[in-house]
Amino acid sequence: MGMEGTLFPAAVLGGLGLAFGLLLAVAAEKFRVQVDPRVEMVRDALPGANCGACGYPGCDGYAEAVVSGEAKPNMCAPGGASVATAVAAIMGLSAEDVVKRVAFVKCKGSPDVAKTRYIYDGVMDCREAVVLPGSGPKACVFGCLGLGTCVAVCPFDAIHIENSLARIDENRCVGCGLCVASCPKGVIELVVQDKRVRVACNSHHRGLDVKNVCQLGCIGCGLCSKVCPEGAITMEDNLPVIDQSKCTQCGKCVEKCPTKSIIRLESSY
Amino acid sequence: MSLIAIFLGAVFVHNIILSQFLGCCPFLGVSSRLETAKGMGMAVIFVVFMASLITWLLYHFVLVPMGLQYLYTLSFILVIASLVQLVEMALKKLNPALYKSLGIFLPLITTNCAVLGVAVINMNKGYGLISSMVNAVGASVGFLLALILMAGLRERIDASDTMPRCMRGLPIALVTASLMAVAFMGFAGLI
Amino acid sequence: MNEKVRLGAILFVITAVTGLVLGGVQQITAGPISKTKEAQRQEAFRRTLPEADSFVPAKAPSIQGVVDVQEARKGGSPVGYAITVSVKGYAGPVVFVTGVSSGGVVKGISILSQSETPGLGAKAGDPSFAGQFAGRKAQEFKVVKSTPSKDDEILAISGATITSRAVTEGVNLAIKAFQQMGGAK
Amino acid sequence: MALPTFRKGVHPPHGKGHTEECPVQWIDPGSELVFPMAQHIGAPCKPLVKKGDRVLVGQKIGDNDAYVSAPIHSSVSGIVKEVSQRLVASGAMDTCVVVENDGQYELDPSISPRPDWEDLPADEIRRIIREAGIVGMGGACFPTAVKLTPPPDKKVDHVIINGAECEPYLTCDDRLMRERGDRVLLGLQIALKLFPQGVKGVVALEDNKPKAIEAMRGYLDRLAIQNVTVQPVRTKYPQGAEKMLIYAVTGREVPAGGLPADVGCIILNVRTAYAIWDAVVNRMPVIDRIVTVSGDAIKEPKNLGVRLGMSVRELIEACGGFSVEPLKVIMGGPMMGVALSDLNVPVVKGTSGILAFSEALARLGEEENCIRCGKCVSTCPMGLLPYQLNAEVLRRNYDEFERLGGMNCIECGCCAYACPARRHLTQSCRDGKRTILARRRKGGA
Amino acid sequence: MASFIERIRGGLAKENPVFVQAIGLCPTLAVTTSAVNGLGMGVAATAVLMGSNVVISMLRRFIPNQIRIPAFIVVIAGFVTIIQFLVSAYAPVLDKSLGIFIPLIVVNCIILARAEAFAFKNGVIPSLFDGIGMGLGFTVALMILGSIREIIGAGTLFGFHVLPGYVQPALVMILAPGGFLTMGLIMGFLNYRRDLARRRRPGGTDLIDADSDADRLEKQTACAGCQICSVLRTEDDGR
Amino acid sequence: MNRLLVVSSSPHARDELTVRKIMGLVLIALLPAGVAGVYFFGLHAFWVIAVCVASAVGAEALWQRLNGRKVTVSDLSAAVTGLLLAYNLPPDISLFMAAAGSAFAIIVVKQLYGGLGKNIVNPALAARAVMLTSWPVPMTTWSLHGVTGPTPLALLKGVEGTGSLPPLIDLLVGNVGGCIGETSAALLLLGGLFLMWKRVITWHIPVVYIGTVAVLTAILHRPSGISMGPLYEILAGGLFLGAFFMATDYATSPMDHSGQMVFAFGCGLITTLIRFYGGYPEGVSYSILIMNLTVPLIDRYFTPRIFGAKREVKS
Ligand SMILES: Cc1cc2nc3c(=O)[nH]c(=O)nc-3n(C[C@H](O)[C@H](O)[C@H](O)COP(=O)(O)O)c2cc1C
Ligand SMILES: Cc1cc2nc3c(=O)[nH]c(=O)nc-3n(C[C@H](O)[C@H](O)[C@H](O)COP(=O)(O)O)c2cc1C
Ligand SMILES: Cc1cc2nc3c(=O)[nH]c(=O)nc-3n(C[C@H](O)[C@H](O)[C@H](O)COP(=O)(O)O)c2cc1C
Ligand SMILES: Cc1cc2nc3c(=O)[nH]c(=O)nc-3n(C[C@H](O)[C@H](O)[C@H](O)CO)c2cc1C
Ligand code: SF4
Ligand code: SF4
Ligand code: SF4
Ligand code: SF4
Ligand code: FES
Repeated sequence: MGMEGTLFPAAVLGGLGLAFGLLLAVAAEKFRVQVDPRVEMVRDALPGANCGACGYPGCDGYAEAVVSGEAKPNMCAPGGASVATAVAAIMGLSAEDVVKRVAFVKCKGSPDVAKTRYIYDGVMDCREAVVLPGSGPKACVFGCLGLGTCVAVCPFDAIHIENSLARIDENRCVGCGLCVASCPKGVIELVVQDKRVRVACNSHHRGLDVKNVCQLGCIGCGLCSKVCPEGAITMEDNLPVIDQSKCTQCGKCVEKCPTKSIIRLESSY
Repeated sequence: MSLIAIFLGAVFVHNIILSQFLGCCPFLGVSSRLETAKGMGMAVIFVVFMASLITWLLYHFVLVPMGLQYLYTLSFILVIASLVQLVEMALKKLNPALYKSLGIFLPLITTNCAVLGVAVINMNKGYGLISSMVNAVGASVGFLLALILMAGLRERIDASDTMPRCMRGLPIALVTASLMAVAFMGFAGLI
Repeated sequence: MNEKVRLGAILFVITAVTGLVLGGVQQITAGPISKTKEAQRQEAFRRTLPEADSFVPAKAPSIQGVVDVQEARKGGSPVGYAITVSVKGYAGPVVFVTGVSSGGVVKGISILSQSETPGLGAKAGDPSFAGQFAGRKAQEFKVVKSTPSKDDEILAISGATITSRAVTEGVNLAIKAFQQMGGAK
Repeated sequence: MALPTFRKGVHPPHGKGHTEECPVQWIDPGSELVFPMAQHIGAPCKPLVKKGDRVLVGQKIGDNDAYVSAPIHSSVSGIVKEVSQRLVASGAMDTCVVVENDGQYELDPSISPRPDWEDLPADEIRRIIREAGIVGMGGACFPTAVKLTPPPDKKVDHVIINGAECEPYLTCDDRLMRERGDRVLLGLQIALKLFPQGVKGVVALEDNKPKAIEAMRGYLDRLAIQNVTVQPVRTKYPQGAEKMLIYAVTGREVPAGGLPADVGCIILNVRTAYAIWDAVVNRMPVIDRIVTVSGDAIKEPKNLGVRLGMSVRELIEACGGFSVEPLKVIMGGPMMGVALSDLNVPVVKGTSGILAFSEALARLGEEENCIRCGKCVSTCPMGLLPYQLNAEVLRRNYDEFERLGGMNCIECGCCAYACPARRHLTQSCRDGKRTILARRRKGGA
Repeated sequence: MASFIERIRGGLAKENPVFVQAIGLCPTLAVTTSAVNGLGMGVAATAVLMGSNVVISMLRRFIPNQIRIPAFIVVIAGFVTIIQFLVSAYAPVLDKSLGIFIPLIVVNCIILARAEAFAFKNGVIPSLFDGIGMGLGFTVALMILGSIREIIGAGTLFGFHVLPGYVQPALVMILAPGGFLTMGLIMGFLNYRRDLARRRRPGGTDLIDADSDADRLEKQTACAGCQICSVLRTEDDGR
Repeated sequence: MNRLLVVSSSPHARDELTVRKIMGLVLIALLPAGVAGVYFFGLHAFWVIAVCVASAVGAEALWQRLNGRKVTVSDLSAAVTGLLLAYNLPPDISLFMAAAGSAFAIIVVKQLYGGLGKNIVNPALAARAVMLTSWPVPMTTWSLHGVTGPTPLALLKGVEGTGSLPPLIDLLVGNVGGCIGETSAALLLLGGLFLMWKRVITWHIPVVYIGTVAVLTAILHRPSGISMGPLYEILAGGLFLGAFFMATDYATSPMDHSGQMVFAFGCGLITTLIRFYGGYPEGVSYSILIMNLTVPLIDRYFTPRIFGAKREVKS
C-alpha cells in the first residue's frame, strides 16, 4: 500500500476533476447564451418585496424592464430614494429625484356626519357592496364605504379603518398605489407627502344634494378658489382642485371653507 | 425482490420525501404552484435517472476495481454537479422551449439530497444496474407524486383567508407534509 | 496556453490534492475502522456465546437466510456456533446472530442491523424479548401473544408481532442450520 | 310521468298561496306619476316633453333613435310637473318625467282599435311593437322588437311563451293567463306571423299552476289554434330562465355566450305577448301592468293592475299597508328582485312584484366559512363552480373568474339560496361580471 | 473580536440556517429523532463547515471564479469523507443512526451557501468564526428539534427518562410525520412571535422593515437562502 | 315605518339548511350506532365518546378565544369531529389519549388551516392515524363484553389465528370486536339513509365506495387468510362508517358529483388493497386520508360541464 494508497486516489480524483473541468469549460464556451449581467445586479439592488408597485410582475420583471431601458430606475416605491440611486448607478444613469408620494382618502364622511341609506347585508367588501342598489349603503355615492377593500390590498399594512373610514398611516405607506386601484369609489388618491393642504371630499354633486347627505361634504361654493392668494385652486365639477405646484401651504382656504372640506393635515395624521 | 415491487415500494411505501426525508428543500420550495411542481418533478425524474446510471457505472467500473469505494461521496457529487450543469447548458442552447419549462429547475436539483441520496441508496442496497434504474425511476416518480399532491393542496391552502397569519407559507406546508406522511403510512406493508 | 486548460489544471490540482489527503486519511483510519467493525462483530458473537473466547468461520449449510456461521471455541475446542441470519422484518431486513451451544441450547441472540420502527420492532434486541431465547433448548419456536405456557412459546413484543415472528423465524433458521451441521452432541 | 325540465336548480318554498286566487284588482294612481327614462336594456330615452306640457294617456314622452331602445309613454293625462333626477328602484338617481295626474285619463287620439290588424306586414308589426315601447316584461326588459328581429342566418322554429313564473310569491303571470289567456295566445299568433310558416308556438308553464294550464288549454280550443301547444314543465327554480326553459321544451342548449336564436328559439314572457296583442290590435302602448304585492309583512296580499309610474308606496297602501314592520322590501321576486331602500320609487315596465318581508323571512344569516358542501355546485343550473368564483372574486383574481366561466352566470341565485354557510355567492358573481365587463369596455375603447 | 461574536450570534439567531433560512431541511428532519442524533449531525456538519470555510477562504485567490462551485464541492466532499472515516472509526453508533445523511452533508445548502456567500469573500479567521456560528446555529436547531421529538416521542432526553411513566410517549413524533410537524409548528411559533413583536412596535419605521407577509414569504421558501441555483445558472455569463 | 330597510344582493331567500342544522343532523344520524357501541362495549365507551366530544369542542373554543377569533363551536362541527373520532377508537382506549387525539384533530388538522372547511384532510381520521402510529398497542386492542379478542377483519386476514368468525347478523347489529362506532352496520346504514333523506349527503360517495369494495373483494382473493365473499367484507370493519360519514366529509371530499365518484372509487380501491395485501387488517381510514390528498387535483379536473359549452379539457 503506502505510496500507492495515497497516490491512487489522487490520480483518479484528479483525473475526474480534470475531465469535468475541461468538459464544463468547453461546454460553457459552446453553449454560451448571452444574458445581460446587469439584470441580476439590478434585481439584487431591489428590496424583493414583489409588491408590484412598479407596475411590473414582481422585482424580476422590473429589473428586466429597467435594463432593457423600458422602465425608469426610480419606480420602486418601497425601495425609495436609496434603491433608485443604486439602480441608477448600475445603469449608469442619474436617479431623478424621488418625491415621496402617499395615499390620501378624500372623504371625512363618518357615520355621525354622513347619512346612511339602508342597512347593508352582504359581503363586507367595498367592491362587493357597490353592486348593490345605490352603489352601497352610504347616501353619498362618492364617499368611502369603510368596508376595507383597500386595507386588504395594502401590502404594507398602511391602511386601517377608523370610524368607518379608511385612514392612511403615512409612515408605512410607500405610495405603491395598489389601494387607489382597488377602491371602487375612487376616493383614494396619491399625493405628494409634503403637501399638507388637501381637499378631503370626493363629491361632485351640487351643494344642496351634498348637504342632504353629509355635513362635512364640499358644497362647491368656491370660496377657497376666491381666497387663494396664489390662484392655485380651481373649481372642477363642483370640487376644488389644488394645483400643488402653486400652493404655498398658506392655509387661507382651510380657514375659509365653511364645511371644513379643505384640511391641513397635521404631521401626526 | 421483483422489479415491480422495487418500483411500487419506492413510489408509495418508502416514498423518498414522505418517509425518507430526501429532497425536502425542492419539495417545499417548488410546490406552491401546480404548473411549476410538474416541471420540477419531470426534471427530477430525468436527473435522478441520469445520475443513478452514471454513478452506478462509475462505482462499479472505476471505484470498485481500484478499491476506492470510499471516494464515492466525492466522485458522485462531482459527477452529478457536472452532469446537471452540462445538461442545463445544452438544453438552454439546443432546446430553449424545453429549457423554459424544465431547465430553470435543474440547478436547484444539484443541491438536492434526492439525487445523491438515491445514488447512495442504490449503492448501499447493492442493487444491480437494472434494479438501480428501476429504483431511481420509482423514487423520482414518488417525488413527482408527492410534489404534485402537495402543490394541489397548497394552492388550496394558500387560498384560505382564515388561516392564522403566522402559519402561512412554509410552516403550514410542513404541517401538510406531516399529514401527508401520516396518510402515506397506510401504504406500509403493501410491498 | 488557453484559459480552458488553465481552469482544468486548477481543478485538477484541487481534486488531486483532495484525493491525496483522502488517501492519507484513509490509510490512517482504515485500521481503526476495520478494527471497530471487527470488534463489533466479535462483540455480537461474544454476547450470544459468552463462554467462547474465539470465533473461526465455518462452512455454512446452504439455507436461504443463513448468511454466516462461526464456530465458537474455548481454549481451542468448539463449544458451539454463532449463526448469522437475515430475515424480512416489518420495514426491511433484520440481521442478527444466534448463538447455539454444542449442547443444543440457545445461548442468546444479538441484532446486527435492522430498520424496524423505533419503540416497536426496534425493541427486538431488548432483553425483554431477545432474552427469552437464552437458555432454551434448540427447537422450533412459536410466537404467542399472551403469556407463554409451553417451552417453545415466545411472547411477542406488543405491537410488533411481525418483527417478533421474523426474529423467531430467524432463530428457527439458525437452529435448522445448527442441526444440519451435526446438531447437539 | 316526469315532466321536462333542466339539470340542477333548487326548490324554494313557492309562497304563491297568498295571491294565486286573487283576481287582478285595478287601482287608480294618486296625483304624481314618475316615469324613468331608462326602463329597458339599451339606450335610455330622451324626454320629449318639458315642464308645463300637457300629456295624454298613451302619449310618447321619451324616446331614443338608437336601435336597441324603447319609447316611454305616459300612463295618465296631466301636466308635466318637472323633468329631473329622481330616485329609482336601482337606488340611483335617474332622469325622470314627473306628471301631475289630472284624473281625466284622456286618451291620446292615436289610440284606437286597428280593424285591419290581421293583414299587417311583418315589418309594420315590428315597428308597432317598437313604437308601443314593448320590452321583455319577464324582468329583463330587453326591447322586444329587437328580439323579434333575429339575424337572417338564424332559423327560428320555436316561439316560446314563458309562463313558468318560477319566482316564489309572484302570481301576476298566472293571473294573466287565467284571466286574459286568449289575448296572450293572440299575441303569440301575431309574433308567429313574423316568422316563416311552420314555426311552432309553445306556451310553457310550471305544473304548480294547474288552473293556468287548464285555462290556456281551454283558450286554445276556443280560439281553435293549431300551431300552438301548452307544455307543462316541472316546478323547479329557475325554470323560467330562458336557457333552462328552452332546454326543457326543446332539449337544446343555448351555447355559452350565445342567444336563444342560435338554437332557433324566441322566448317571450306572457305579459309581453299580451302587450303585443294590445299594441297591434288596440294601438295601445305599454302603460300598465299587473303587479303581485305580497309577502308576510303585507296586510292583504293582492294582484294589482296598476299604471306605470305609480309609486311603490301607493301599491302597498292599496293592499292595506304593512301588517308588521318590514325588514326588507323587494321589487321583483325573492330570488332575483332588487331590494329597495326607499318606497318612493316608481313602478316600471319590468316590475312584476312588490314583496315585503318581516324579520323572520328577510334575515339572510351571517356569512361563515365555505364548508365545501358542494351544494352550490350541484344547484347551479349553468354548471359553474360558485364557491370558487366567490373565492376568486374575493381575492380580486378576476382573470381566474373569467377562466372558470364566471361570465356565464345568470345571477339566478340558486347557489346563494342553497348555501348553508350563507355565503353571498351571487353577489360576488355580480361583482366579477361587472368588473370584467368594465375592463372589457375599457380595453375595447 | 466583537464582529466574531456577532457572526456567531447571527448564526444562532438572526440568520439561523434552520429556523430562519429554512435550508438543509433533509438532515434537519431526518436525523432529529433524538437529541443525541441531532447533536451528532450538528457536530459533523459544523466540522465540515469550519473546515471548508477555512480552506476555501485560504484558496480564494487561487480558485478562479468560473470553477469555484466545482472546487467548493470538491473541498466540501473531501471534508465529508474525512468525517465519514472518523465517525465510522470512532463513533460506530452514530454512524448507524445518521446513516446515509453523513454523505448527504455534501449537498447541504448551508455549507455551499456559506462557502459562496462568506468564505469566498472573507479572510480565514472570519470564515472560521462564520463556520462556527452557522454550525452552532445548525447544531442548536437540530438539538432543539431532536429534544422535542425525543421527549414527546420516546419520553426520554439524551436517553434519560423525563416523562412520568404513566404518560405514554407519542411514537409518531420520532417518525417521519413528527419531523415535519415539529418543524412546522416551531416555525409557526417563531413567526407568531415576530408578528407580535411587530404589532407592538408603534408604527412602522423603516420602509422595508415594515416587513410584509409578502416579504416574509419571499424569505421563507425553503430554497431561497443559498442562491446556489442562481450562481450556477449564471456561471457561464461571467467574465 | 321609520327604521332603515335592509338591502342585500339577490337572492333574498335562503334554504333552511344551515351549517349548524347540517352538523346537528349528522350528530343525530350517528346517535344509534353510538348507543349500540355503548351497549356492546360497556360504559367506558360512553366515556370515550364524551371525552372526545368535550375535548374537541373545548379545544376549538379555547383556540379561537386565544386567537381573538369568533368562537364558532355552536356550528357543531367540532362536536361531529369529536364524535367521529370516538367512533374510530377502540372501546378501551385511555381517556387521556382520546382527549389528546381529539385536541390534535381540532387544533393541528383543522384550526391551523383556518377552521371549518379549510382543512385538507379529515380531522378525525388524521387524528386516528396519528394515534395509531403513536400508541399502536392500545389502539389495536379490541374487547367485546370485557373480553379481548380479534376483530372480524383481523380474523379474515389471518394475522391472529384464534377465534371463529362471527355470523353476519352480528356484523349487522354490531356484536363484534372493533371501534366504538363502526360495528353496527345496520344502524350506520340507517343513519346514512337518514342523511340522504335530509339532503345532507348524496348517494354518490357511499354507493360508489361500498360498491367498489364489493366488486373488488368479489374479484380478488386474499393472499392469505379466509375469503368470505363481498357481503361479509363490506359489513365487516369500518366501511359503513367511513363511506357514509367520513368519506362524505364536505371539507375533504370533491365538490362535483363526478369528482366524488372518482374519489370514492379511489377509496374503495385502496381500502381493498390495504385489507388484502397491506400491513393493516383495515384500510378505510388510510384510504380516505390518502384520497383526501388528491381532492384538490380531482376538483381541478372533474368539474361540471358549463351549460351550453362543449366539453373541453380545462387546465
Ligand atoms: C407506526 C407503526 C409502526 C409499526 N411498526 C411495526 C413493527 O416494527 N413491527 C411489527 O411487527 N409491526 C409494526 N406495526 C404494525 C402494528 O403495530 C401491528 O403489527 C398490528 O397492528 C398488529 O399487531 P398485534 O398483532 O401486536 O396486535 C406498526 C404499526 C404502526 C402504525
Ligand atoms: C346586444 C344584445 C343583443 C341581443 N340580441 C338578441 C336577439 O337577437 N334575439 C334575442 O332573442 N335576444 C337577444 N338578446 C337578448 C338576450 O338573449 C336575452 O333575451 C336578454 O338578455 C334577456 O334574457 P333573460 O330574461 O333570460 O335575462 C340580445 C341581448 C343583447 C345584450
Ligand atoms: C333566473 C331567471 C329566472 C327567470 N324566471 C322567469 C320567469 O319565471 N318568468 C319569465 O317570464 N321570465 C323569467 N326570466 C326571464 C327569462 O329568462 C326571459 O328573459 C324571458 O322569459 C324572456 O321574455 P321577455 O323578454 O318577454 O321578458 C328569468 C330569468 C332568469 C335569469
Ligand atoms: C356529512 C358530514 C360528514 C362529516 N365527516 C366528518 C369526518 O369524517 N371527520 C371530521 O372530523 N369531521 C366531519 N364532519 C364535520 C366537519 O365537516 C368537519 O369538522 C370539517 O372537516 C372541519 O373543517 C362531517 C360533516 C358532515 C356534514
Ligand atoms: S377608501 Fe375605498 S376601498 Fe377603502 S374603505 Fe373606503 S371605499 Fe372602501
Ligand atoms: S396605502 Fe395605498 S399607496 Fe400606500 S402603501 Fe398601502 S396600498 Fe400602497
Ligand atoms: S353561479 Fe350564477 S348561474 Fe350559477 S347558481 Fe349562482 S347565480 Fe346562478
Ligand atoms: S354552498 Fe356554500 S358552503 Fe357549500 S360549497 Fe358552496 S359556497 Fe361553500
Ligand atoms: S437538504 Fe435540501 S434537499 Fe435535502
